[in-house]
Amino acid sequence: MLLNQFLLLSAVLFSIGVYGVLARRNGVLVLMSIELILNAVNINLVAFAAFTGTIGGEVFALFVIAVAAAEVGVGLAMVLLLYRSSRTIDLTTVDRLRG
Amino acid sequence: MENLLNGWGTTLATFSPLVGVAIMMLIPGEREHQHKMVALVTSLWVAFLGVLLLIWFDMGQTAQLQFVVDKPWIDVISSRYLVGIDGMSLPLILLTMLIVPLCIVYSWDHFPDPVNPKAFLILILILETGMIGTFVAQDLVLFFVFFEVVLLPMFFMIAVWGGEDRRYASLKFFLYTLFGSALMLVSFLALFFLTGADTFSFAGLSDAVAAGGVSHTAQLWIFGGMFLGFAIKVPMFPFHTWLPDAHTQAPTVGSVILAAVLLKLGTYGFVRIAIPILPEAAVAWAPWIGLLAVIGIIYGALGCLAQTDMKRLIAFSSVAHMGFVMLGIATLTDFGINAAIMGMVAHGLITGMLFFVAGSVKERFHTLEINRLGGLLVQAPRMGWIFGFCVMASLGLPGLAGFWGEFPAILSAYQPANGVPVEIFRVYMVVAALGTVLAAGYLLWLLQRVAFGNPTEEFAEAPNITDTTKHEWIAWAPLLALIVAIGIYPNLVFRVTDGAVDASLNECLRVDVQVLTADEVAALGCSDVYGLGGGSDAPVEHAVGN
Amino acid sequence: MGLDLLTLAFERPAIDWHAIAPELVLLTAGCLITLVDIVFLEKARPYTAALAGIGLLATAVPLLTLAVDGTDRVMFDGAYVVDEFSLVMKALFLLAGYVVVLLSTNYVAEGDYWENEYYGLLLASLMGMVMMASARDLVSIFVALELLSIPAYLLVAWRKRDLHSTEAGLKYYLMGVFASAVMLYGMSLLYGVAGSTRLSDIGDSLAGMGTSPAVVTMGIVFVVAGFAFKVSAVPFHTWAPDVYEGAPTPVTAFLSVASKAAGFVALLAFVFVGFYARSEVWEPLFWILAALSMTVGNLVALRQTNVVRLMAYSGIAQTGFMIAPLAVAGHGVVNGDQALSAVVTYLVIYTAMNLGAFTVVIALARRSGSAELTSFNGAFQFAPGLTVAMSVFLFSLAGIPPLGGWFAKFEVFRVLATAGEPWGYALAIVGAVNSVVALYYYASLARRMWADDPVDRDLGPVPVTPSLMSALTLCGVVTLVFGVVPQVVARFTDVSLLALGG
Amino acid sequence: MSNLLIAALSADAGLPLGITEGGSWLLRNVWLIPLLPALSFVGILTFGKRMPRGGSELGIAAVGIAFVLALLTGVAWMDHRDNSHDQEVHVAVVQFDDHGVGHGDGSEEGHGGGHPSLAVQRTAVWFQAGGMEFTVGTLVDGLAVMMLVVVTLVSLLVHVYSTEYVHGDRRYTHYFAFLSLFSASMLLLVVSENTLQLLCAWELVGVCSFVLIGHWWEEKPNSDAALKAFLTNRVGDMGLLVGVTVLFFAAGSTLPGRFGSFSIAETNALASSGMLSHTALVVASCGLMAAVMSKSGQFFLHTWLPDAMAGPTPVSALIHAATMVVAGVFMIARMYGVFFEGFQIGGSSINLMAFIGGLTTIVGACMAFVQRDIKKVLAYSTISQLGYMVMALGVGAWTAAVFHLFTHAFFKACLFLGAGSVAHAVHSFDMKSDMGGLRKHMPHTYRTFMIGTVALAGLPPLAGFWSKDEILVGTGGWGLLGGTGGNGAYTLMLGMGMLTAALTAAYMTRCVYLTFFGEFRGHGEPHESGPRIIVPLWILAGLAIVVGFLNLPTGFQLAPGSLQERFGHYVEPVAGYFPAITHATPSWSLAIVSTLVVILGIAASGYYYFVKVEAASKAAGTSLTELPDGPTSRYPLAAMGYKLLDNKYYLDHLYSGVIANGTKGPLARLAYRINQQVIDRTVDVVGETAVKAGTVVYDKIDQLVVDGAVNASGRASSGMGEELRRVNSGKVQSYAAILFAAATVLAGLLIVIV
Repeated sequence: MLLNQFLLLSAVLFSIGVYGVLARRNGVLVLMSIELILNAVNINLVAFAAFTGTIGGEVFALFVIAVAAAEVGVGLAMVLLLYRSSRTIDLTTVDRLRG
Repeated sequence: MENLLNGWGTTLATFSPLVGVAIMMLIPGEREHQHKMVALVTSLWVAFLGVLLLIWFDMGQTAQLQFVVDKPWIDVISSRYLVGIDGMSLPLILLTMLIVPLCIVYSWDHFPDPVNPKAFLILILILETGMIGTFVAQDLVLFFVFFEVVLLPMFFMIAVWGGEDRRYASLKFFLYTLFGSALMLVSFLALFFLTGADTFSFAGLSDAVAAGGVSHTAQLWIFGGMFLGFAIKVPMFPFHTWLPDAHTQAPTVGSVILAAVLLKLGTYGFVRIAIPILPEAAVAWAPWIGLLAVIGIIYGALGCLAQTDMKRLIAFSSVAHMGFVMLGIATLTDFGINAAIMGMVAHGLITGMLFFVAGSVKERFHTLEINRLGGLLVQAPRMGWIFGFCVMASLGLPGLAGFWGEFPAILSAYQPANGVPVEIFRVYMVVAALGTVLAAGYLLWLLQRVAFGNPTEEFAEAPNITDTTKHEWIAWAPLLALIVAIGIYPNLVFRVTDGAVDASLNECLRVDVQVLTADEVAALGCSDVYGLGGGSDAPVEHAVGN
Repeated sequence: MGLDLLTLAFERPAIDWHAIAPELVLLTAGCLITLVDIVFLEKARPYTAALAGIGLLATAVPLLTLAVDGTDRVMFDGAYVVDEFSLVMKALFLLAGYVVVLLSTNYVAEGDYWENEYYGLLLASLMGMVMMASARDLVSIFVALELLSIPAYLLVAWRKRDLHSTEAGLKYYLMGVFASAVMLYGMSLLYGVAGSTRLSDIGDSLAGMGTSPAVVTMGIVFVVAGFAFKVSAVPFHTWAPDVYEGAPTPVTAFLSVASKAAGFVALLAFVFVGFYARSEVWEPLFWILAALSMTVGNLVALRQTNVVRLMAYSGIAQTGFMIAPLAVAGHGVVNGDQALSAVVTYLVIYTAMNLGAFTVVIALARRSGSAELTSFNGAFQFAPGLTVAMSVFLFSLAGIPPLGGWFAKFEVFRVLATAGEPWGYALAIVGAVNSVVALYYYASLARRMWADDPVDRDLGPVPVTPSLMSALTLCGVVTLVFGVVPQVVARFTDVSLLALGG
Repeated sequence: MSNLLIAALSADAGLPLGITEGGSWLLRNVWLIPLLPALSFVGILTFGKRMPRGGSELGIAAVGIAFVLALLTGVAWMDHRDNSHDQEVHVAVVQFDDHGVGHGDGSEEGHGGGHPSLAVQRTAVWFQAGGMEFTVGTLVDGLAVMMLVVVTLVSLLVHVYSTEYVHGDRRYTHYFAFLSLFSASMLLLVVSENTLQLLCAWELVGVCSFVLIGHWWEEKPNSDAALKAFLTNRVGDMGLLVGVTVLFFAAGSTLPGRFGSFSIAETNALASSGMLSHTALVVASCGLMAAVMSKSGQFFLHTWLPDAMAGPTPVSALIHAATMVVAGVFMIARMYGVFFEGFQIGGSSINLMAFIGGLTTIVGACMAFVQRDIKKVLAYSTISQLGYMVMALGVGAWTAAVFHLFTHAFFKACLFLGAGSVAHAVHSFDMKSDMGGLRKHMPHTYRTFMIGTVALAGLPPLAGFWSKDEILVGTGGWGLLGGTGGNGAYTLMLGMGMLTAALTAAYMTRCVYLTFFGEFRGHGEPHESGPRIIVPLWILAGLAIVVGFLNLPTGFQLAPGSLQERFGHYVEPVAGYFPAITHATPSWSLAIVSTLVVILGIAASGYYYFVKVEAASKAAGTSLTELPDGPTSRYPLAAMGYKLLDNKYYLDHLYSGVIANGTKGPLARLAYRINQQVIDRTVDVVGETAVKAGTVVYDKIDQLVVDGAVNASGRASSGMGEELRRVNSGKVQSYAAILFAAATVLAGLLIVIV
C-alpha cells in the first residue's frame, strides 16, 4: 500500500518544518519552514483522499494552499515591518515584550 | 395570618436599602447632608419594617417559615427565590436592622478618613441588604449569593477607610472568606447532585438527605466543606487570623458591623444549613467542632492577654466568645443551639458596643495603645462607665445579655445530643468554664488599664477629650438598653428561637431514650451514629449509610 | 477513481439565503468600508467607525429574524449550520464587536494611523468569527479560523511605527501560523481516519471504534492544541501576554474576548460533534489544560506590574475555568449538555465583564498614557465612577455575587460537582483555590484604585467620551443583570449541540 | 402557675418537697424586697446627681422600706410556720416507676421533731429553651426570711452611716447607687428559688463588690484589689458553674419530660431521697464548695478578702463582713440536701467542708495577730468566723451555723463600722502609728467596739457566745457530762473551734489595746464621730448583746421553755427539701469550758499588752505597741520569734508566751509569710503566667504558625508566580517550542495512558 510512504514523507516534512520554525533565527526562513509544515499537511490530505476515495481532502488541500498564500503575504509584510523598525530580521532579537 | 407584609415583607426589607443606594447614586457627592439623611431614613425605614415583621410574626409558630416568598429565580439550576423568616433568623434579622441605623447615626459627624460619606453610606446600605438577605434566604444558592454580597462592601470599608495596615488586612479578610465559601459552594453543589433532589431549598435538601441516597462518607465530606466555609466566617480557631487584623484596621463602624452581624453569618450557617441538612455528619464532626471551639475559648483568651492594642484585644475576645457559641452548636442539642443563637445576639450587641467605645476612644486619644491610655473615667466619666458596663456584659455577667450566651452553652455541653460523646464534652465544659475566668481576667485588666487610674501624662492636659456626645448616646442607648433587657428577660430571644431550633433538629438527635421504650426507639429508624441502641437491628426504612 | 470524480456533474448546492444573511450583511458592511476608504480617503475618516457600528447593528437584524424563526438550518451537507448555539454565539460576536468599535473610536481617531483599514479589518475578523459559529466541517472551520486570524494579526501590528506593536504582531503571527499548521496536521490525520471532513462524520467514525488508535489521539491532541492556542490555554498561552501588551488596547480587548470565544466555539463543535465518543482522550486533556491554565495564569498574574499583562494572565486563568467543564463533559448526555451551556454561559458573561474592564483601562489610560499598575493608584480620587465600574468588573471576574461572574463560576462548579466523580471534585477544588488566588490580584487592583495615594499630582477628573460611556454602561448593566437574575443569560445559553450529531 | 405544680397535681407517686404555693400575701410577694433597692439603683443613677442629697435619700428610703417589709415578712413567716401546715398543697416531684422511691406516699413527715415547715414558693416563667420552661421566683422559708432581715437591717444602717462617712466624696452618688444595687442583688440571692437565679445574683453581688472595692480607682492598689477580688471569685464561680450544671442534669435524669431542673427544692429533695447518683452529688458538692471557698474567703482562696479592705469601710462592713461573704455559707445552707449527701456529713468524723472550715478558722485567726491595719485584723477575723460557719455546716450543725451567721453579721458590722469611725477620726487604719488611747477621745465608738469585741470573743451572755457554743456542741465531739449527739463525732473540729475561740479572744484583745488604750500616737486631735455614725453603731451593739437570746439552748433552764430554740424553730426547715439532720444535745460543761478558754485567751493577751507593754511604755515615756525587746518588733521576721526562746524574760512570759506569743510570734508570722509569699504569690504568679502564656501563644503560635502558614502560602504562590513568569522569555521561538513540546508531550502521554 502506498499510503504509508506518503505519510512518512509528510511526517518527515513536518518535522523538518518544525525544526526550521524552532531553530532558524532568520524570520523569512521561519516563514518558509511553516510552508513546509503546511505542505506536509497537504501531502497528508491528498494521500488520505486518494486512499479513502473521497474528494474532501483534495478540496481541503486547495483551501490550505490558497490560505497559505495569503498568510505568507501577511507574514512577509510583518517581517518587512520588523526590518524597517529594527534593521534586522533575527527573531531572537525580538524580545522587548516578556514576563 | 393576614397582614400587609405577607408575601412581600421580607423582600421589601431586604431590598429597601438598595433603593436608598439608588437615590444616593443620583445625588452629587458634595451634598453630604442629603446623603446622610437618605441613608438614615432608609435604614430607619428598614428598621420600621423590622418592627412590623416582629409584630406580625406569629410567635405561636416560630418553627414555621413566615412571610414566605417562593418564586422561580434560576430555572436552569432549579434554584428559587425562596425567602422567609422563622424563629432562628428573626433575632438576627432584627439585630441587623438595629445595628445599621445606629452605625449611620454614630458616624454622622465623624466619618473616618478619607471622609466621603456618600460612598461610605452606600457601602453600609449594600451591606445591610446582604446581611438581611443571608438571614432570610431559604435556598442554598440564594444564601450563597447573599453570603458573598456582604464581602465586597466590607472589603472596601476596610481597604479605604481602614487604619495603617488596611491594605494587608482587607485582602486577608477577603481572601480568607472567599477561600472558605468557594469550598462551601463545592459542598453545596455536591449535596445538590448527590441527593438528586433537584432543589436547593434547605427543607427540600434536608428531606432528601433524610430519605437516604447520600452515603455517610459523602455526608462527612460535604459537611467538611461547609464547615470550612462557615468556620472561617465565624471564625473558629485556627481560621481566625484574619479577624484581629480586619477588626484592628477596619473603621469603627466597620468593626461594629463585622462583630455584630458578619461573624454571625458563619454560625448561622451551621445552625441553619449544616446541622439540619446533615445531622449524621454533624454528629461525627461534633467532637471536633467542640474541640476547636474550646481551643478557641482558651486560645482567644490567651491571645487577649498578649495584646497591647485595645481594638485587637476586643477582636481576640470575639474568637473566645464565638468559641462559646460554637460549643453550644457542637452539642447539637436544642438547648445548646438556643444558647448559641442567644450568644450570637448578645455578642453582636456587646462586642458591637465595645467597638463603638473603642472607636470613640481612638477618636479622642488618637491611639488605642493600652499602655498609653488610662483614666478614661476621669476624663470622660460617662464613657468610662459605659465601657465598664460593656466589659461586664462581655465577661458574661448575669443580668446582662452575655451571660445567656455563655452559661447555657457551658451547661448544654454537659449533656450533648445522642451520638455525641458525653465524656469528651464534659471535659470541654470544664475547659469552657475555665475560659470564663480568663475572660474576666483580660477584660478587667483592659478596664483597669484604660478606665481606672489617672490619665497618663501624655493626655492629662489634652483639651479635646470630651465626654460622650449626643450622637454617641443616640447610637449606644438602644444597644445598652437591649443588653440589659435581654439580660434580665432572656425569653425575649429564647421564646422566638426555641420552637424553630427544636424543629430544625433531627428527631434522632433529640429523642430521649430514657422516656421511650426500645420499640419506640426502633420505630424512629435512626442510624447507628446516634448510638440509640436497638435502632440498628430493627427494620429501618430510611437507613442511611450504604 | 479520479476519473469518476472528474466526471461528476457539478450540482449547485442549495443555499439558504436567510441562514447566511448575517454573514452577507457583515460582508457588505466590510466591503462598503473598504470602498469608502478607497474612494474618499481622509475624508471618510470620521464616518468609518459609525459605518462599522451600523454595519454590526444591521447584521443583528437577520440574526433576530433567524432567532424568531427558530428552526435549525443545515447547509452544504452539514458543513454549515444555523442553530440555537450558533445564533447565540454570533450574537455574542456581534455585540462584542460593537463594543470594541465603541472602544476604538477615540483611541483610533487620536493616533495618527490609518483609521479606515482598522474597521475593515475588524469587520473581516468578525466575519470569520460569525462563520466559525456555524462551521461544522474541517474546511469551513479552517477557513473561518484563518479569516478571523489574519486580520487580527494585522490589527495587532496596526500601530506600525511602534516597536511594541510590531513585535506583538510578529509574534502573534508566527505563533498563530505555527499553531494552525500543527492543527492542520492534526486535522489531516482525522480526515484520514474518518474519510470525511464533516464533523458529524468524524464523530460517527470515532464512535465506531472500540478504543482510540494513536493516530486518533494524536489528531485530537493536535487539533485541540491549535484551538487551545487560540483561547490561550496553558501551555499554549505564551503569546498572549506579549501580544496583549503590545497591541492597541481595543484590539487587546477584542482578542481577549471575541477571538477567545471563537476558539471556544470551534473547540465545542469539535468536542461535542466530532470527538464526543473519544472522551477518554479529551477529558484528561482538558483536565490538564484547565488545571494548568487556572494555576499558572493566576500565579503569574500575581507578579504583574502592567494592567494589560495582568488582564492577559487573568484571561488565561479564566480560560482554565471555561475549559474545566469540558474535563467532565463526556459523562453522558446530561452532563455534556450542562458542560456545554456552562461554557457558553461563561463566555457570555466573561465577554461582558472583560470588555468592561478593558473599557476602564482604556478610559484611564487616555490620561495617564500608561498601563502600569501604579498609574491606577488612587483612581477613586480623580475618577470615582470609573473606579466603581472597574471594581464591579474586577469582582465579577473574581466571581463575587451578585456580579455576573459568580454565576459563570457557579455553573462551572455545578458541572464539576454533578459529574460525581473524584476527578471532577478535584478540579473543583483546584478551581476553588484558584478563585481565591485570583481574588488576590483582582482585589489588590481594586484596593490600589480605592485606597492608595495617586502617583501624580494631577487630580482633575478624567473625561470619559460618550462612546466609552456607552460601552461602560452596556457592560456594567449586563454584568449586574446577569448576576442578579442569571436566568436572563441562562435562558439563552442553555443550548445543545448533541442534538446535531446527525 | 408553675409547671411544677401541674406535675404535682397529676402525680400519683411523688416526692414531697415541703413547699407550697400558698401563704400570706407578704410571703408570696417577697420579690418586692429586692425590687425596691433595684429601682432605687436605677433612680439614683438617673436622678441622683440632681437630688439634694445626691441620691442617698433614695437609697435609704428604698432600703428602709425593704427593711420594714422584711420585718413584716418575718412576722408573717412565724405565723405561717406555726399555723399553716395542715391546709397547704404539697408539691411533689413526679418520678419514674423504675427508680427507687425515697418518700413515697406524698404526705409530709416531719423529722427531727416538730411540725413540718412549708416553704412558700412562687415562680414565673423566665425563659424557655430546649422545649423546657425555666422559672424565676422566690422561695421563702426561715432561712430566707432571716437573711432578708439581716441584709436589709445592716444595709440600712450602713446607708445611714455612709452619708457621713463618704460625705463629700466625688462619687457620692455612684457610691449609693451601687450600695443599692448590692442590696438588691443580695436580697435576690437569698430569695432565689433556683440555682440559676442564685448564680445570677451571686455574680451580681460579686460585681457590686468589685465596683465598691475599687471605689477609689484612681489609685492602682485599689483597682488591683478590686480585680483580685473579682478574679478570685471567678475562679470559684467556675466551680459553681460546674456544680449547678451537674445538679441540673442529675435532677433532670429523674424527671420525665424535662432534661433538667434548677429548682433548689427539687434538687435538695431528690438528693435527700437518694435518687441522685452519688458521683454527681460529690462532683457537685466539690464544685459548689469551690465557689464557697472563694466567696466566703475559705482557705486558700481567701487572699482577696483582706485586700478588699481597700474599699470604703462601710462597704467592708456591709459586703465583706456581714452579708456578701456569707453568701457562700448561705448557699451551703440553701443546698444542704446536696451537701449533706455529697459530703456524707451524717455519721462521719471528718469531711472536706468541715476540714476546710476548721482550717480556715485557725489560719484566719493566726493572721489577725500580725496585722497593724485595724481593718485587716477584722478582715482576717471575718475569714476565721466564716470558717467557723462552714465548719459548723460541715459537721451538720446547720442551725448553729446559720445562727452564727446571724449574730456575726451584727457584731462584725458593729466592729467594722467602729473601725471606720476610728479611721474617720484619725484618717488612717494603722493601729500602731496612728491610734492608741482613743477611748478618751471617742467614748461611744470605744464602748460599742468593746461590745462587739466581747461578742466576737464569745463571752456570755453576748450574742457570739451562744452561736459559738452551739457550733461547738454541734460538732458532736464533746463527750463529757451529757454533751453528745450530733451527726457524727467531729472531735477534730471541736478542737479547732476551741483553739480558735482562744485565738479570737487574744487577737481582739490586742486590737482593742492598740486602738483604744495607751497614749494616742497619731497626729492632731481626734474627735468622736457624728450621730449618723454613732447611732448605727449603738443599734448594732445593742443587737450584738441581745440577739443571742433568740436561740437559747434547750437545756438552758434559766429561760422558759417557750423561749428556747426560737431561732431554730423558725429558721430550720422541716421539709422534704431539707435533710434529716440530728441535733446535738447542749451541755453545760462545754459552755463552761469554752468560756474558760476564751478567758484564758483574753488573759494571756491582756497580760502581755495591758501589763507588760503598758509598763514598758511607762518606762519609755511613749506609747508602745509591742515590747521593745520582745520578739515582735515591727515588721519582724520569723527568725526573730526564735529569739524568744533565749529571752531572759522567758519565764516571765511563760504565761503569755506559750499561749499567746507562741502562736502569735513565730507560728503566726510563719503562717503570714506563707500566706503572703506562697498563697497570695500563687495568685499573682497565676496571673502573670497567664499573661506570659498568652504572649507566648500569641507571638509564637498565632503570629508565627497559624498566621505564618497563611502568609507563607501567599508568599509561596507569589514566588511560584515569579518563577513561572520567567518562562515567558519574550523569544517567540521558545514560545513555539513550548507549544510544540506541549502538544507532543500531551499527545504522547494520552497515547500511552488511553
